[in-house]
Amino acid sequence: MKCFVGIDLGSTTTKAVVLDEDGAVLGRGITNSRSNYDVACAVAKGEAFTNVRFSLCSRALPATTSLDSRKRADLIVDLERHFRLAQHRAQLQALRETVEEEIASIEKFYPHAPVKANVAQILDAMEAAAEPLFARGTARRSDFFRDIAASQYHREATKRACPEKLPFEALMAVFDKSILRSENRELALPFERGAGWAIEKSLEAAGLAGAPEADGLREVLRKAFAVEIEIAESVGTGYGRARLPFEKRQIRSEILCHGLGAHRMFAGTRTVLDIGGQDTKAIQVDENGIVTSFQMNDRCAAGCGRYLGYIADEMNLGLHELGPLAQQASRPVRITSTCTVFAGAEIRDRLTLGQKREDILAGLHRAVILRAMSLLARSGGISEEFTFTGGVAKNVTAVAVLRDLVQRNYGKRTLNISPDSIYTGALGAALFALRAGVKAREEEGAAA
Amino acid sequence: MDAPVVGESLESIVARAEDLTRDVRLDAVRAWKGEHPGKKAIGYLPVYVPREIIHAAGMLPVGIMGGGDQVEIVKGDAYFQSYLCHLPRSTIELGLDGSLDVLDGMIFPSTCDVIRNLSGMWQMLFPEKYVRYFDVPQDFDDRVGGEFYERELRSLIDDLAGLGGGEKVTDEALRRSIALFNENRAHVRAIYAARVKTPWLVPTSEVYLLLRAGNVLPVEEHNSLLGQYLEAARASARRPMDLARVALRGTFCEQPPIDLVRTLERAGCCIVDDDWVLAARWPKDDVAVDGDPVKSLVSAFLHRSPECPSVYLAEGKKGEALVASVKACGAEGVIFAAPSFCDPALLDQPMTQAAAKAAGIPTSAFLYSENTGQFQSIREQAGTFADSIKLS
Amino acid sequence: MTSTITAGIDIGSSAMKTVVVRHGDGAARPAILARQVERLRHRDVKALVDETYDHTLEKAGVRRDEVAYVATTGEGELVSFRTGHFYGMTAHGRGGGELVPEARAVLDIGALHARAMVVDERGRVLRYRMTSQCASGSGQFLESIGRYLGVAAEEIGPLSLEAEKPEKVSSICAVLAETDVINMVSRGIRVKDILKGIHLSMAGRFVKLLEASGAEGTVALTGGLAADIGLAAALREEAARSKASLRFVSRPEAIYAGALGAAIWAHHRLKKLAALGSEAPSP
Amino acid sequence: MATTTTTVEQARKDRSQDRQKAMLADYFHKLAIASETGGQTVHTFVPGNLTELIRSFDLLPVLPEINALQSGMRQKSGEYIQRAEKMGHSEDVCSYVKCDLGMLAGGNVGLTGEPLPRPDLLLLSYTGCFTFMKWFELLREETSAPTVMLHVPYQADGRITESMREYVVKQLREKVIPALEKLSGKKYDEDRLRENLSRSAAAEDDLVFVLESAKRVPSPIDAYFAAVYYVGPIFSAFRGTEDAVLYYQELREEIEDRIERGLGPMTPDGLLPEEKFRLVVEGPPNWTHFRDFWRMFHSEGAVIVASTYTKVGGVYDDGFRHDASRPLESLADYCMGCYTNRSLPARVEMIANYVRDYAADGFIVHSVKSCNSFSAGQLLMLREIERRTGKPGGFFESDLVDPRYFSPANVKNRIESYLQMIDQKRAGGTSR
Repeated sequence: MKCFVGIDLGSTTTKAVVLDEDGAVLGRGITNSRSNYDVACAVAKGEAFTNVRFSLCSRALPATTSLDSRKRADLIVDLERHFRLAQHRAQLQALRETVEEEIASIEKFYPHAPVKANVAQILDAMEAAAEPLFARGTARRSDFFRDIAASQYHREATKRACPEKLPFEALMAVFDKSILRSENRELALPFERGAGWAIEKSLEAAGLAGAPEADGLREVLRKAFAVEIEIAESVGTGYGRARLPFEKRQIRSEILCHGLGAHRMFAGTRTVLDIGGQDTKAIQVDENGIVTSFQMNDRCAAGCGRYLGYIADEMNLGLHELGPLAQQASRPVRITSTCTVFAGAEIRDRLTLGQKREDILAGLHRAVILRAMSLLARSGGISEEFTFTGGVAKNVTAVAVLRDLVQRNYGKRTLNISPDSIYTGALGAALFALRAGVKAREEEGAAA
Repeated sequence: MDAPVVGESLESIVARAEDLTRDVRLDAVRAWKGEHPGKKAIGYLPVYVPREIIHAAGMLPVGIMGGGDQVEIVKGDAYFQSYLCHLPRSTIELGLDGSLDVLDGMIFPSTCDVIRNLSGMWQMLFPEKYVRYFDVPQDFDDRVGGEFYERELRSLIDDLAGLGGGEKVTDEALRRSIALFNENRAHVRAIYAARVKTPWLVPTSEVYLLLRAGNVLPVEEHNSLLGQYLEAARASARRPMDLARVALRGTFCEQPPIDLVRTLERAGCCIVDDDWVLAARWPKDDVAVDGDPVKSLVSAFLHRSPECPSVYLAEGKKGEALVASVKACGAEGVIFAAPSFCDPALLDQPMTQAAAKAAGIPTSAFLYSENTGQFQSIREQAGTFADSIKLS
Repeated sequence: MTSTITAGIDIGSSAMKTVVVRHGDGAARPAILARQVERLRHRDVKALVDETYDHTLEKAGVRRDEVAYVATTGEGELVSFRTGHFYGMTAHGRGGGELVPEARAVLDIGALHARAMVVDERGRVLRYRMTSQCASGSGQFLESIGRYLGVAAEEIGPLSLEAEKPEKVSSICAVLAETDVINMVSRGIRVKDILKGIHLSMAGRFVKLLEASGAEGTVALTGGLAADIGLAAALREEAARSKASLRFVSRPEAIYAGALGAAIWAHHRLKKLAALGSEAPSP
Repeated sequence: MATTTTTVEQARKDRSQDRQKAMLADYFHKLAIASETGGQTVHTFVPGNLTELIRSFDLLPVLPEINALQSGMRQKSGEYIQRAEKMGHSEDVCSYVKCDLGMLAGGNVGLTGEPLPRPDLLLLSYTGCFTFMKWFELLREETSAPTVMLHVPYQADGRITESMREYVVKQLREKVIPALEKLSGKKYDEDRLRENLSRSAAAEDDLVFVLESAKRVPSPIDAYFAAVYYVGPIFSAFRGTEDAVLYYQELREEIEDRIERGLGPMTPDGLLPEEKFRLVVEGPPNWTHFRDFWRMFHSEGAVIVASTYTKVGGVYDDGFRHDASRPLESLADYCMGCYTNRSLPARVEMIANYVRDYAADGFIVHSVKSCNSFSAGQLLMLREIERRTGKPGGFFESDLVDPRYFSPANVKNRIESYLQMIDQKRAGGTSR
């Protein structure tokens, strides 16, 4: 089948959205950005196509009558989590292999410490923790292997480390050195160990393995995974767009993409706020999603998404956990500096002053939103309707603070937030790709 | 001898001063207007503003020095790039959120490019208000700069009379006002003298609050507050402490947050000389009350203004004045605390610092802004500076 | 002969350092009995402080009650059992002077700040300069970049020494600088050249600090990055480039300078207190 | 074909450019040998410079601003600024000042590679910018040269009052002229001043013609990047000279010729093939990446049709001319009329008119960290002008000569987005 792809290569995450010929969203994929843009791009695309497969699966299922809708939904959920588990194991394996290659270069700095043995045990522990991580209904700290692995490894390393005998930094050094290289490896996940295995497991989980309709289901699912997908056109955007393997005509500024993407998600949108990893954008669009004015933060990235990332890292929390924790604040502190790199110092400083973690977090969130408010004001204020996009739009506290400040400064406004808000830029890019495709076809038509 | 009878307790006086310092929304001014129906209040920014004239016009001069660390900047940053100082953004914030509505006009003296341009922004944002950019001469010759300044003062007098609610300033009224502000400056000088002699009796942070209180108080009230304070402070049982005596420079416009001043004291620095709230402290001594009062103000400005980065130094070298006052107050070192992005203060610094160095006076420098909330590195620096003075 | 034992604990933003020192009376130089450094990186500092302190005392063969004065510097509040606190540069100046007696200047390169100090023969700070509030070119920055490039802290120095075409990082903001670095990698610039580039831009700032503070001659390097041979080399290059008469010396104990300085001032205070007839509050 | 026009074009164009080059080279050489030839120099600033008066005493004006921006273009400023910061100057302050002081400390070598003279007099004509005052206070400390202050009052209410004029004229009479007499040992000769002033007026007429030629569609010139060169002589030491008169005649002829042949502007990469965007620019350029910055526009077919920076050394398109019949008064009015000495409402008015009169698609505010006089309030100006003209404004930040504050990727990203926005707006319908 023909499809149109939009890729948003951001400074922290890379997103891909796939549209079918009617502009309907077929799939979305995301991965953490890395120094190798092509890999990041490929992984995001791969994730999106996997996602396409699952939606093809659920589209295909109804063909078999025997399952009611709930059962079908469960089956897809099981299918997906088993596939993720298979993926996770493959990534762990890749990490293990990388560690074996790298460990010598670290060990030589700690000749008397049993680094190798302990790292092996840590990896075993992570292996053991894999299955429960993907059990039904477990919330994961992050969707990215790097984050999951990092926190598991850190926990295990802290347990094992002891001064002199087994230095903590020796264990961490091994991880730091290996994780990125292992991330950039081609994942060896043949169908039989990946999708094929996931199909079997999900059938088992649904208690259908031996059932008469099992073969039918197998057939349907395997077909869905086998469908041929052809990319008719793709457009790239985002910070790294200049480095994407695309030609100039296939590249659009993220401002335009976010404007169009937000318009597609909420047709009434007139103002868009996007808080990305290292820049915050305030965009005004007209009734067609065409940008009429915009403002971006100046050359210092203070108060951008990355800021919250550093804070999560500093407090050893998952990005997802920040918002909820800050919600528990009783008396938020006022934070004036939003310099990302100093955030850590400020937190430690305030913790030693005896201030509560959640109160500090609330203050930090407020600081981020305040900077966004000034950009919004610069770009011409907030008009009805107002759409909030980017990773930070998932953060409950950020959203709550934003609601409050908008209400107090601009009065009643509809605040749109899509669960897929992080894909806004990629969606806009995909729409540009679709347009280009349509245009091309018209021209062909005209030529003929 | 018997201890003097103290009217109010020291604590309550200082507490009142702190409330007035934190009164960025000008409740005190609203109260004053309530008690004086039909009277007008005129705001002014640092530095050189002839408060006597506003007072003589029957109006309340109100010192506007930004929002300190209390005002949350929501709209203000929309008007200023990150590389500009903080005072104008909090001032705009206060203007936009209505806190300054109680003022009938604003005077922007020629202190720097930012405050100068702020006057134009005010014209655009608040067209219904009286906005005056008050140019002060950089030529200090009575016949040249003096004549220009006199024309400026007289046109200000006409403006105020034109505002309604104001009276056309008579020489008599102006002389009365000058006398009152002479008294005010005398009180301030007395407090600083006491600080030099017995620093532990009049802590820096208290004096700072007392001065700031004058921004929103009628001069008559401020005079009595200052009088009461010094009396109460002298009578207090505070014991001497081993602190490093330092002079502070760079705070002539954007004011340091009170917690910064306290941080310096905690870090072991006793500030015996400074350049904050300068609008309330020039000219350095009494303005003549005889003769033409406008001309007296002119010559007071031309010849008796304290040195500050926003006035041109016609002759002599930069920093001579600093060295002189350091010697006068027996400071052991100088701390240059300039607001971030303050061109006048920061461009002056190398010159004044060199002068101090040449005179063998140790110096230390750091940046702040009116809403600085993190004092860790400032504490480290001030502490090290105090240590090094004390360990010498 | 009587001797006094003091401890110094320096809690920085990325590591805590502990030293136990014996001071003989008279001219004898203080002797370091034991020392210990622990990276913080998300660990519970308060717990770590106790664990490490006891571990260090154990190495020194000293009981807690034998320590006359526990002096802190940096985030001293985290040490519940401290006797007294000294400010960062006071401590580093003294420690640097102790480690490199001929030095009249100390460059302390910590995780967030670099401080250039001019000291007298007693290691007392005369003048200093500190890096400004933006953290690009700080140790923290180098550490996270190292992590990003998959280079262990220990390897950064040696790698940087091998650089042929160093690529300078222009950005002032550390976050944007990080992105610059990512771009460099994607442009195929070699890791060693990137690291050297970062070392050079850091060194440039530090030499500027030293010159601005009026430092001359021998400079004692202290703090976490003092051991980074790549940075030391970059410092020499930059000093030569700006024709500054600076000679950099880094001792293996450099990372303990703050803790050491605190421990030595502690001894100084003890004598003062004794003279005043009062004694130090027992730890 | 295009290539041949380009080369022909080059040939034509080079005449006025060569003349300017020669004028500069000759002048800087004069300055270099001043000490031997007994020539005396007066350091002063571009806005409100009193070149006609200075030259009427046969004194040589030196303009540190010009030196600073040329150091920027020659990639020297970074080093100079670092040096100044070592000398204790803050990262926060004006980079022109630091560049100049750093250059002085490093032997004061100018663009021709020859050393610049130390000042015999610092003429602090303090127009539109407080930092000028600090600048010369610092230079005075460095060189202990005599200093004379000319305080130019600010046009806060958008007009020049009699009191302001009287004040400036009095300072000219009683302070500046005596100082120049003392230095040169010559008496003030008003007739010579008048001659200089009438030559200025002639050159000013031609300059205005050139700048206003950009009202044509397509525009024959770039009124910002290229115009920086056009205003060179009249902003620097040449106003009131015969050289300047000739230069501007020649330049005018060249532009008239371009108009006749319907040619667009010249760029460093040759003739601009197609005018896609017409823009007005507020704010000075960045000098360290001047060509890259220019390329970011012309490579997208964007032409600057009007700019405020080309008015910092004097506003002439509002009809003001130096006037021999009232010499000191017109010098006073000139000083007070310079762009940065005008109130923000007046600046908004001016730019809004440019957007209208030059049929611009939008306007750009290039906000430089160094210049508070320009930058403070620009964000309000941006909104006000958008409101008045209905045209989109773009806002980019960098600096004058501090290379650390120009991040090409960053600026390019914004310019691209801005132009794509205008483009999409014009193509309006195509989106659904």
